[in-house]
Amino acid sequence: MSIEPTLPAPAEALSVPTVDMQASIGGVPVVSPVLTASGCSAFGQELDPFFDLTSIGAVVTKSVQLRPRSGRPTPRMAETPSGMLNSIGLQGPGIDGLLAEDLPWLAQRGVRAFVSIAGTRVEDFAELAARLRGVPGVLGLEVNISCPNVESRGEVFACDPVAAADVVAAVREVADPAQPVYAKLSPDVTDIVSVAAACAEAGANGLSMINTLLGLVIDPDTMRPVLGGVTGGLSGPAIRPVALRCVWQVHQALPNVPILGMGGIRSGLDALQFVLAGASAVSVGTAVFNDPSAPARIHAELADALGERGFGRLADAIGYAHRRPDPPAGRHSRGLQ
Amino acid sequence: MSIEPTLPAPAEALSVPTVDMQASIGGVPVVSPVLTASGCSAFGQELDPFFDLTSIGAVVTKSVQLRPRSGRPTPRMAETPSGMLNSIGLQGPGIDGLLAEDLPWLAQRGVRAFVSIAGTRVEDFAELAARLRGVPGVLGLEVNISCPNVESRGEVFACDPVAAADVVAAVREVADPAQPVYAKLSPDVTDIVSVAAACAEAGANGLSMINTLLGLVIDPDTMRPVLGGVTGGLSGPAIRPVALRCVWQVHQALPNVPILGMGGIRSGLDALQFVLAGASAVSVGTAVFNDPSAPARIHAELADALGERGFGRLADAIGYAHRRPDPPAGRHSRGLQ
Amino acid sequence: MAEVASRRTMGAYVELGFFAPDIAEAAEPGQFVAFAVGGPTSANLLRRSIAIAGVGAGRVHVVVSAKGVGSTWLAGLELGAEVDVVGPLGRPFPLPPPGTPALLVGGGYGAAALVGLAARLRAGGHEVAAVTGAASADRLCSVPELGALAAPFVVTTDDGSAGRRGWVTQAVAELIRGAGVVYACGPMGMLRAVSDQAVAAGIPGYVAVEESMACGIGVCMTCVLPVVGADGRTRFARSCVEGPVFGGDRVRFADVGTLPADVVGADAMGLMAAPAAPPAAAPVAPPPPAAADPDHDDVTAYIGGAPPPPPPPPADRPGGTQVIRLEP
Amino acid sequence: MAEVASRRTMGAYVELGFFAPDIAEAAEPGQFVAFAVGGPTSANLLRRSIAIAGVGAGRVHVVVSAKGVGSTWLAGLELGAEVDVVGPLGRPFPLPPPGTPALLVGGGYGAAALVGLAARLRAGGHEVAAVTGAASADRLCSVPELGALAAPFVVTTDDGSAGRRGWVTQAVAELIRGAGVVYACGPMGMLRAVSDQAVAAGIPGYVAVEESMACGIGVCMTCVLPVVGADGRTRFARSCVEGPVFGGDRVRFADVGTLPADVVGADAMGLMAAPAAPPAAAPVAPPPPAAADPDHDDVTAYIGGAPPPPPPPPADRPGGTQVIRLEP
Ligand SMILES: Cc1cc2nc3c(=O)[nH]c(=O)nc-3n(C[C@H](O)[C@H](O)[C@H](O)COP(=O)(O)OP(=O)(O)OC[C@H]3O[C@@H](n4cnc5c(N)ncnc54)[C@H](O)[C@@H]3O)c2cc1C
Ligand SMILES: Cc1cc2nc3c(=O)[nH]c(=O)nc-3n(C[C@H](O)[C@H](O)[C@H](O)COP(=O)(O)OP(=O)(O)OC[C@H]3O[C@@H](n4cnc5c(N)ncnc54)[C@H](O)[C@@H]3O)c2cc1C
Ligand SMILES: Cc1cc2nc3c(=O)[nH]c(=O)nc-3n(C[C@H](O)[C@H](O)[C@H](O)COP(=O)(O)O)c2cc1C
Ligand SMILES: Cc1cc2nc3c(=O)[nH]c(=O)nc-3n(C[C@H](O)[C@H](O)[C@H](O)COP(=O)(O)O)c2cc1C
Ligand code: FES
Ligand code: FES
Repeated sequence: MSIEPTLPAPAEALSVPTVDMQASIGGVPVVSPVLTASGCSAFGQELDPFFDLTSIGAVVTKSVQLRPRSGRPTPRMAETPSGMLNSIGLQGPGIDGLLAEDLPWLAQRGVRAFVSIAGTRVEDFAELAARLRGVPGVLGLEVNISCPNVESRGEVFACDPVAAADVVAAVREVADPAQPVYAKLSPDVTDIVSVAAACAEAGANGLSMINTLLGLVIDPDTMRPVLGGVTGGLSGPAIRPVALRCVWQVHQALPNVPILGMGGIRSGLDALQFVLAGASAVSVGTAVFNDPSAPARIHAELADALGERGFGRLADAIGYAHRRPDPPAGRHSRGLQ
Repeated sequence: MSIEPTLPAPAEALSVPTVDMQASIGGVPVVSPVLTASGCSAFGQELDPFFDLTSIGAVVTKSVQLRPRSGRPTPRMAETPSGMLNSIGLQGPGIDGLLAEDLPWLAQRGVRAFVSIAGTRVEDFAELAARLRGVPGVLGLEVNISCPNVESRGEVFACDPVAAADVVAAVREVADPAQPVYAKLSPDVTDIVSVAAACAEAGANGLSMINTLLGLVIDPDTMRPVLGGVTGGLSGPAIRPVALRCVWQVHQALPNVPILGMGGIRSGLDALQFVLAGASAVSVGTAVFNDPSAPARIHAELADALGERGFGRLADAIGYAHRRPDPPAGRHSRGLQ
Repeated sequence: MAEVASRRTMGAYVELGFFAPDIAEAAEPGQFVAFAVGGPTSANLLRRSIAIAGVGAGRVHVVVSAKGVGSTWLAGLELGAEVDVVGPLGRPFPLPPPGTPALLVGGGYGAAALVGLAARLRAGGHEVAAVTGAASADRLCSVPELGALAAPFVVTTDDGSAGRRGWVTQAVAELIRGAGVVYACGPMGMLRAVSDQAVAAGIPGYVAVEESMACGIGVCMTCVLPVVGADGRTRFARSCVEGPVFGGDRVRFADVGTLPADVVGADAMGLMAAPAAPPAAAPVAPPPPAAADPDHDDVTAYIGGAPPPPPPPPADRPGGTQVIRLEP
Repeated sequence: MAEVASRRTMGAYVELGFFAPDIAEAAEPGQFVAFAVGGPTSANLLRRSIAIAGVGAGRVHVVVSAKGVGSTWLAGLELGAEVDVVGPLGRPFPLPPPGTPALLVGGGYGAAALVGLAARLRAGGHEVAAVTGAASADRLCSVPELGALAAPFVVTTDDGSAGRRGWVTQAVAELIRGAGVVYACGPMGMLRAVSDQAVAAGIPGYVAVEESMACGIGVCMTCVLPVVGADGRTRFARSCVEGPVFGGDRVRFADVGTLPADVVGADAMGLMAAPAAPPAAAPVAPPPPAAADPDHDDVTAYIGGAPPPPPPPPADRPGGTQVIRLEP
């Protein structure tokens, strides 16, 4: 491919880390706490010209289902203030295509794949997990339960603690024991802690949070919803405060459950907020559309930010905001800065 | 007050409407479908230098409780991408102060007040409604049920259809029959339609939606949550797609229940989206902080936008996006525009 | 970051030249660049894709039509401003075999993307004819540049304010007889009409499409079109990396914005009705591991690298299109 | 929109002058303006409050310290740029009775807000002394302007890179004996210290505080501080409309950022524990309808309009401050 980004090549940008950035995904060590986000980096190949894919924790692949899917009709996106809506409809090659082409490509290059799986029945998820057992390069499974459950009038699995736990238990049972299983939670619930607890109880090795928020935009010209799918998923910096709140609440309630934090991360300081709130690793999604080298840049920025704050290891910063005493009152200093 | 805004004086900016902008709040006619949003215009006085308060539908007052409240410690706000978090904690004079000072000020000037009431017990709400019976200038009541319910371990009324309906029924029972009662819904629920339906069933004359989303920001310097209250409410254009989705869903399910739409409205075209999605009136909140004359400006812009689209009356545009057939495929026209 | 090195208003458009030697060096006609818009405080996260209108002296030129917030911001950039740009992106126009006379058809600012192609074709010894049209004179673009490179060269406007009154298709109907290949860039309706004309004339036609793009680099799947592959099956192809240039006969223009039932994977989309096993009508055959990815490589002629075997003529397309091998 | 009419770098700061005759005409020393930042595509919705550093010839001058995204954007504005500004906002410094010698104390860019005040006092025949300090020489501000208006005039820096090495409070300790009123603008710690010095000297001290403001016009309640009212009770007062200038002895500096139990309405904040009836300790007396709103009018000396009766000395404040009536 003839892509020649003018953005700084991140391989060089990675400063020699004085901070120990080793992270863990459900107990499996990874070189960086920064991952891509499902659906925002396809299967990794297209980002190869922009940065060294082995320098990040993993490529989280686009959610795959059993069969190839066309996805929804266009328009599939709408830009929104500091974010975007998408209604891709999980276009993808299906598990066969993934196993035949995309995972081998990543494995050959030594890139870790955190494989996102999706389905509309509990058995679909289990079958996908079974197909992925022992596949080289597969770091673990992210279970995208923000999918409609055909057995429950299309209610989304992630919106019901019982349905969510059913999926997680089924996947954990058949999945490769060496592959950690993360449940990916939706913020569109009254009580995210109860869904998180149910998933953890069901055997999830960690939680990915958050998926997009359900949103809608109307085109003032056509006077119809912009998206072919009417509603879509809201992502990007706009949702960051909601994502951080979810991570905070769940880490507070379940301090021992690893969290892969995401939602609007665009800089190392954004990632730092997630780590301080309790995430042990982060995914970078929509920001990649703005800056294709964002994951590697954010790794470098996060390392710098941790070092500047006196952390020797990433691990020490995880959940630190919960432990830190309140700062002294009076935050603004005028003039004498 | 010596405020001299350099923004265009909205009284002049209001173009003579060729579109009939008369709107209705639960059956009560108002001159404009544009209102302020609770907590974003105090009790109206401070906006008086910026535009003619009688030219908008109503001033929605800061939620009032039975007793004066100090509100939370500072910091009470954090700017976020295309939005902000607040944790004011309902600072206010209490119902006595409101009745003694703020409502008379508005009534004297002929400004309509849509009074937002809040409490932590069902009886609080009912008592407030009783105190507001027959008060001059009170257009109606907006019931802020995004408050923790002391009788249910602090769970927010708006998060439970039963608790929400209890409040609405109690208020509707004692409120002045001439004052429409709107329930203000929270988007932080798994199923907003069920809460909306419960409120309508309980006698709500309309629904205000949406209140803020629960969010959190961590200060990278102090490494603690920015807000004194830890979490806060996210508002502004960032949440507009979520608000529109809520309005769309509820209007789809309950087409006869009037909706006061809000969440990130900053321009006439934003307001138009809410109207097309099913709102019969709109509130302008955070945008006032950016442009104190926003409500009057948005009224004018909405009138223009409706006129340009061939609507003779605002009323014809309400919910229009649900009725309109899909536009022909192929949206982009390159060059030959 | 690239510096804006030139700026001029051209009717309704603004032409910007920015200094980006790497992009200028690598760019091929038909490719595009993607600009971040709004500066460091921007609420607009998504890059705007803009066709490359020409390169030279380390500069890349683009023609911007100020429409919404992003293009208005770009069109307002001053000389010396720094802009964040990624490129070149997408697949370029495939070049025809030696000696093939070419007809270039531009609509509105779409004509800009043809200037580099015209120059490349002329340098390769091809005869180049061109037609460019717009709603009105101020929406014409790159007329002097194309006029210097193409003969015959016909200008049309809908309102007759410049050149002939009417649509480009009228001029195309006259000129297509002398052409062995057609290239078009412009609005969707024009691409479709010109494509039909090329099919009717039995010559290859290449179109550069313009779909909403969230990423521009192939990772998001927002920019898809129904495109017929070499195997005769229709897939949703990403216009950013598999396009923006497609064989015009391969694009199912009438179905853009819909979900045709025969698109690969459409059968899996029926949420509630989806049966547990894939229906017999659409068996899921695992793709042969060693073969070229049919999702990626068959929707347009292959440019650069080792050429794949020439695609068989699509069995299920009307018009009996003659597919010729185009050398890079 | 107002046009940037002048721009100069002053050490670590940028001074901007913009053309806004209405604001210039109405502004009083101590007031501020609020700028929208980031232009039309901005993700930053909230205005930035900036003290007015001076007015003249239809222009308003401000001194900006580039810190975060908004102030950096402001500091980067070029000559001729258009900026969206609202003002003048807030209550100005109250002027002292004729003949009262004044001491002005600035910290960092806070000194800028005192220039207009110094000029006004001098024009009113007051003796004006001034002290200004900063961390280092580049963070000093308005030194020539204050030097021309005030005598004695002492400059201090923490690192000794300009003027005396040390804090402004040392110089204040020397100069306060000759003063009948103190005015201060600068960081919170400095305001508190200077305020304490004024209380100890038995003279009124006025401070211009700087709290995070979402609206700047009094409608949002984000910018509050615990301020002791004329009735001796503490309320959360809005620094945008009841301030930014407060009587220094009225601000409970030590409690900023906390919720002191004796703040009016604090008793209603305990969510779970709140009894059905208000506790006896904090009876809710409905305010007398005809009286001035104690929430709004008693926290600082009254400026403009009909003056309210002089507030009684606060009973519960240490230091036995002598409150004098200051005429507008
Ligand atoms: C391959 C390609 C080449 C292009 N070449 C040019 C060019 O040479 N000159 C030029 O002026 N424009 C070109 N465009 C369109 C350009 O990318 C902008 O999208 C368009 O100018 C409108 O953007 P906006 O920010 O002004 O509008 P907005 O309404 O703010 O855009 C909102 C979102 O919709 C997308 N969008 C809106 N209109 C279009 C459109 N017509 N095509 C694609 N996406 C759209 C935007 O990219 C953005 O993500 C091209 C687009 C593509 C895909
Ligand atoms: C009455 C008043 C007068 C001021 N006068 C000046 C002045 O003369 N010169 C000057 O450079 N600045 C002044 N400030 C501070 C100024 O308003 C900006 O907030 C500050 O420059 C930082 O903004 P930012 O966008 O760069 O930082 P960001 O970190 O992006 O700001 C984020 C949010 O926090 C708020 N915030 C951050 N720091 C401060 C602060 N120190 N004070 C208040 N709010 C803050 C911002 O307003 C914004 O809403 C004044 C503030 C107030 C309230
Ligand atoms: C275009 C697009 C496609 C996405 N596809 C998927 C998907 O297939 N599976 C999934 O679990 N999440 C998907 N997501 C959600 C992201 O993985 C992520 O949870 C969300 O976007 C929030 O992170 P961000 O703000 O960094 O993008 C998608 C997001 C976008 C923007
Ligand atoms: C500072 C602030 C204070 C608010 N206070 C209240 C309140 O007292 N009662 C209430 O019902 N909503 C309150 N809201 C929510 C708004 O009324 C509105 O529902 C929400 O902000 C979304 O609209 P917006 O994006 O236009 O601001 C407040 C919002 C803000 C930003
Ligand atoms: S724009 Fe993202 S795949 Fe084409
Ligand atoms: S900043 Fe909104 S009340 Fe002061």
